[in-house]
Amino acid sequence: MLVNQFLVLGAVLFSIGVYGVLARRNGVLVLMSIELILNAVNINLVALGALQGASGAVTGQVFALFVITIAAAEVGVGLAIVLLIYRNRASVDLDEVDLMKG
Amino acid sequence: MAAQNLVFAVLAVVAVLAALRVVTTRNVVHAALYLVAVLGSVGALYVLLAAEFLAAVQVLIYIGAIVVLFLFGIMLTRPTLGRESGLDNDQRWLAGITGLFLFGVLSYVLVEAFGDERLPRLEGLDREALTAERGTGAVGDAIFSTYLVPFEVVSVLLLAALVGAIVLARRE
Amino acid sequence: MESLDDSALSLAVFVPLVVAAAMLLVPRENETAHKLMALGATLATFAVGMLILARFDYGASDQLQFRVDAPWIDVINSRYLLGVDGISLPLLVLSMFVCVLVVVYSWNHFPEPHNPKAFLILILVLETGMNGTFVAQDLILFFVFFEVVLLPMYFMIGVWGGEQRQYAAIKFFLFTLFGSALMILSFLALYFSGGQTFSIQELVAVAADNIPRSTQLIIFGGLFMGFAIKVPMFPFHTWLPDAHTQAPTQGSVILAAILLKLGTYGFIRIAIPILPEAAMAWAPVIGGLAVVGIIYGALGCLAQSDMKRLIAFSSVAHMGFVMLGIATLTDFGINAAVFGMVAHGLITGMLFFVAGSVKDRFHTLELSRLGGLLLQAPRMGWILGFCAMASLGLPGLAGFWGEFPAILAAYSPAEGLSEALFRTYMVIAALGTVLAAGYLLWMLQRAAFGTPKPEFAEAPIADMHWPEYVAWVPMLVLILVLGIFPGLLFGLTDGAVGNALSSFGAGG
Amino acid sequence: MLENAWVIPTLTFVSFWLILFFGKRLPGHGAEIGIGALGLAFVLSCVAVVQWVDRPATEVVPHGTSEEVHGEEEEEHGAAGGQRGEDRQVVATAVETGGHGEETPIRSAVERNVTWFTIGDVEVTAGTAVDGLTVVMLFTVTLISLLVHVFSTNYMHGDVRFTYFFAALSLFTTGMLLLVVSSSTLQALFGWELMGLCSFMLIGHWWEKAENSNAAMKAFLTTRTGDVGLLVGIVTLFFAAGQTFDIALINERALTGAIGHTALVVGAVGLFIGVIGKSAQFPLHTWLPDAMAGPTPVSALIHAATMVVAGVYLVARLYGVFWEAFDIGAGGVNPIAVVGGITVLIAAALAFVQDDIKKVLAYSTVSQLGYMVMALGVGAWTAGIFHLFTHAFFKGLLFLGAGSVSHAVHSFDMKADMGGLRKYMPTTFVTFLIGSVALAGLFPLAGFWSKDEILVGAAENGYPVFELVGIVGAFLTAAYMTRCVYLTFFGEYRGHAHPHESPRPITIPLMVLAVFSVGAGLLNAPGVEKFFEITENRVFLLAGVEHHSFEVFPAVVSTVVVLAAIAFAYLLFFERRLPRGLTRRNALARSGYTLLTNKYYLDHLYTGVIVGSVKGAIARAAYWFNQKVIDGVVNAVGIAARRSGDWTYRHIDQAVVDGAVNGAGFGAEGFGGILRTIQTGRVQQYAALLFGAATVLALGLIIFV
Repeated sequence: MLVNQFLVLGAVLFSIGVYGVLARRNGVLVLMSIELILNAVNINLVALGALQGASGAVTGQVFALFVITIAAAEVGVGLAIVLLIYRNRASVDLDEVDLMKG
Repeated sequence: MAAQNLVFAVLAVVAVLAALRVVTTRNVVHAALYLVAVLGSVGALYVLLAAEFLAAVQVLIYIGAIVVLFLFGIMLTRPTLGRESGLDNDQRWLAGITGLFLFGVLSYVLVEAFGDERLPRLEGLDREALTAERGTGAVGDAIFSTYLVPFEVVSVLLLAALVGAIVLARRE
Repeated sequence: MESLDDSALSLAVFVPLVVAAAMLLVPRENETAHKLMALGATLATFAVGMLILARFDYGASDQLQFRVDAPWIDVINSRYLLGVDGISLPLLVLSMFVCVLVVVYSWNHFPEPHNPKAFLILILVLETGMNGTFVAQDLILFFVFFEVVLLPMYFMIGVWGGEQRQYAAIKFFLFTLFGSALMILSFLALYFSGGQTFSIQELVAVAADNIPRSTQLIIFGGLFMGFAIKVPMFPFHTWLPDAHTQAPTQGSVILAAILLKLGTYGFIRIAIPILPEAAMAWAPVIGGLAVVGIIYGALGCLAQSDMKRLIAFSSVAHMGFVMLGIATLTDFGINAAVFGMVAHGLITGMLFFVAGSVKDRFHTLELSRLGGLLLQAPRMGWILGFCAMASLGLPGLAGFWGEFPAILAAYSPAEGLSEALFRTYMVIAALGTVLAAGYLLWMLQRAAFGTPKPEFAEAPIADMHWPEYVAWVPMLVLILVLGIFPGLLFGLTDGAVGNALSSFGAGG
Repeated sequence: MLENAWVIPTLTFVSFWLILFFGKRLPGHGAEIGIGALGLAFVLSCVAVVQWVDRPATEVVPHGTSEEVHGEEEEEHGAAGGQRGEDRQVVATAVETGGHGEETPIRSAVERNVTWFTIGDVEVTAGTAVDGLTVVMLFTVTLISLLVHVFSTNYMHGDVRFTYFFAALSLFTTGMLLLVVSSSTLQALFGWELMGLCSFMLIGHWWEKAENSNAAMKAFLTTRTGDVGLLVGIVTLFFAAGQTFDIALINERALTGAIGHTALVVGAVGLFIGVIGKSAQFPLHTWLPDAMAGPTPVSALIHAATMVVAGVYLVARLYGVFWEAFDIGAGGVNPIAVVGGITVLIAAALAFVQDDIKKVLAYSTVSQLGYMVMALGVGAWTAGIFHLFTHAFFKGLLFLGAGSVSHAVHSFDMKADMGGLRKYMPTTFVTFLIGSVALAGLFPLAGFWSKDEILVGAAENGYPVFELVGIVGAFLTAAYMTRCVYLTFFGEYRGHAHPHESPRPITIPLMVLAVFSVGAGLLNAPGVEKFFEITENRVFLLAGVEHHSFEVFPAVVSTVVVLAAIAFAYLLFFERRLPRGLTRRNALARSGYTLLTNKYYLDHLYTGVIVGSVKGAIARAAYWFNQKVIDGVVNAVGIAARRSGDWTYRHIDQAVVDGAVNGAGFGAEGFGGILRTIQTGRVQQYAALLFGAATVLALGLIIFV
């Protein structure tokens, strides 16, 4: 199997994730798209790890694990924030959240 | 050899289509379910790359915990059931263009860099050597030896995120 | 006593900072505690100064004494180098002396909004910055202290200033920052071309010969910008009148007495010894700007209606004389410059003190509304007269020894400088003294002589009270003593100046 | 006393501080400290004079022009102590000026220096150098100052700042004494400027009124303008004479040709500009008449006897420099003499048209100063100094007399408030008369001897033009003094106060000065030559300055001229005010009148043309010229400076320089505004920008790297 197969797949998922983050209005959907991006990264990690032979594979997997845990933490906090936005504005539409306007 | 490529192709197609649906569907719950599909196919890919522990964790944590969390999130923010209008904002086309442009650049770079490198063949090794070498045991050893400090840091991070989430979402 | 020797300078620099930190803990209400701590800090520093003065080996006033050499930032090979010699000692002692008097003066003279805690802390931080600049022998250390001085002065003008204090404070800050940005570039250029070191002593030894002349000129240009803005020299002076008119009295006194000297000190300590060829090339330009500064400052004074702004422009003129002294690159010139710095510090410091007291009593410094000060507050009137006389360079008072040797030096500058050009500078500078007499006496006539305007005729104007006496008498005595016995200071600075000019080998 | 002459200036300096701090509390409000100090100083000066007179004349100086004298001193071969003449052997040193070459042993100056400070390798010294000239000046200054102190105790009685006045007087005397004894030009500059300060304080004594402080400022600024030249002169001579301020050394080097000619000329011109400013010579004299705004004792002390002659003293002290620079020995014309001459004439003319008694005396002082400067200019060194010496007495007497008169009638205006005061104030009248006659230069009195010597000196040294100027000056002086005396003391009393003789503290100084005005002249009378002997010093011997003792013919000429002047002035008043002239029964006038009538037809054209024109057009023109042009120029410079100050401040400073600075500030703000539109606050747009930029960067990286 070509390593590029996995890397290109990762790139596709990554691009779709980016599209999702930029285009989606709903806070939760944006978080989901972030999950997509993180998965793309994981694929790359594991694939390149595998390419390096045994020790590389282990490193790849360990890092993928760390990414997953961080993703979990991130989703936890992200959703808490989205919940707060919802509670203050009764909607999760990100377009309205522009308090930081210059 | 061909079987692996075939399995990969199937999984890749499923993952890509599901991902596309996640970002384009009008129904938030559907998006979550499509996410499950993507995560499942990625987990399968890990198995293909001989990273079973990771596949297990992927399925267990990602699909089991994170997507469920999303569902809770969706439930709590009570969107209108069924199809929602206008989930995308006005800069959809700009996002699309950036996505494609990004994909173009990434793929060009990857093809340029890793042209035809092949993954090492695994069939030769027997099962025990494989698991001892890169299986769950090896990963476990690695975590608690060379990567002990990052492991502790990540645990602290999780704790902090936990406390943070609680504080944020607390109802006065 | 040996241990005391090498820690003396560090004490001199950091005692005010330590006490300032301690004052942070004391609550704002009990002001007397703050005043006592501030006074204690300045007096302690002054005591250290006196100790240094006592133990200073006057014979070897050209070598650096009380040397401190400790590792500081190793990666860029910048060391915690301190040392004091004939040139920096008088300025160091002057800075300590003025700070003590300023704290005494502000015993019950705190400007609006009334916050003695913050005000005194800022004064102490200022003192640390000033003392540090005068003793730093490492370019980076010098730069750090050079910038430390900026912040407290910005707040002093910005918070306690007059009506347009924001504009003046920001202008002061940006102007000096712009200068020091160019200065740090030159320091870096020196670092890289001068053999990877920031120590001034090593740079003096090594830099002169292995930096090609063209780069020397550019580096000197950067240093010139940094120091000229601080002096201030002619085209970069517009921040000074604004800063002075808006600053509170104490701020103006410190600004005039010490901060202006950082620029000229920088020229003498850093720019000239390290880059002699460039100094030689730049000297006519500096001389020209200095002389224009003298005339321009005088004309500026003639056009003023506000007393403080007039005094500010007069210090532009005075620093013109100091810079003319430096531009001649001769023994006379640099000695005159150092003496001029000390004398100007004392005299203009006094003028601002008096202006501050007049503002406290009359709440205005508009010369058209003032008048008859000699009738209402005779002692203060006479002190204003005394300082005006000292400021216009009357022989017998300190001001004269700042100007006369500079004119003397301008007659025959170092070899390589065109004598005709410097002699024209000399004549113009001599004319400057007449203009100085003109605007100062004109100010004195309008403020002190004549009868008080009806507006203040019956206002209860109190003559001087004790904080003013205690703050002013030492300065007046010093102005008189230095005027009659200039040898006190020339003896001290002469050796060090010879050393600084050794790279020229110029007689002059 | 010669060695520690520095005691005298310190004495008055200490008295200044004592009066300043303790004056108010003393019963006499500080006056007694001042008088005590000055009395002591006067006594010390007398001791110095006596010590100097019987100082053995040991130093031998070869008499001749500077070129061929090689400069280092001859060793003293045992000339007989004391007597100067008998054993002088004639050394045939050929001298172009035709002077008889001979080795004249003189008294050497007593110099005592201490190092003041060192810069580089130059050690600047300060100290005292006492020689004949110094001793004479010490004596004059302390005497006049003492008398003025006594005079002011009564004159200034009840003044609001009595103590301050005496403090300023002491400080002023310190300044003058410091100048007189100083051995270095830099130290002299100290005394010079200290006097400038005190004259500022004293002229502006009653500074409540604006015109007083204006006058004070004008005096200070004009002298200060002169001082620019002085500064340049001192600096030039410092470097030219091999980095030394020492006067004796500078003179020595100037005379032995060690200083380049151009440097010498620049130095001399610089110094002379300072002298013009200080001694109120032609272009810068406008401040002296205005300085009469100060109290009269001040005018007497400062603007008659001491400060204004400081300039003349400086020229005399540094005579070697001037002698070489302007080549005085060669006769013809030189700047000093020209300026002196012009000042003599225009000042004398101006004195005619003044109504204020002090203004008349002020212009007469300017004119007499012109005389002294002209004397020095024509090479008559001793005559100039002698005139300075005598002038101090009779001009001090005249000013104090004017003070006494004004004290009685409370005004200075001769025409309006005076006249016929001889009946009410006999002593003041007699002393004032003696003073004016001495000033005019009639036979037995001081003015005659000194003025005559100047005329002789001018004639002998090849300056005939200036001799004529001297004679015309004498004529005019006599004329306006007669007018002044006439208007003040003769005729009927026009004022409405009831004048009475001034009390004793005022009249005593008048009498003392009167005695000196009479006796001082005899000091250098033909047989005596004492003054010349005292003031003989190295400089003018080295330079080959010729001293010409008294000659009868010029003396007769000047006496006739002065008598004619008095007669004409008297005749003039008589003629115009016919009735009043007749009623005056006065012996002197009648005899002058009869003398004139029989020469009347011969001189009618002369009086009509010269006296008429001088009194009429030229005087008024001079006055107009003086007030409008010179004062105009001075004021114009002030206003121009003010206006150019305004213009430069408003346009260059605010608009251009500040504009650029503020411009930078506003520019930054504007650009900031543009950038603000990108901050929409919507997170996703930021993300879009982020990713877009990242990809563009990546692309760039790929293509170029």
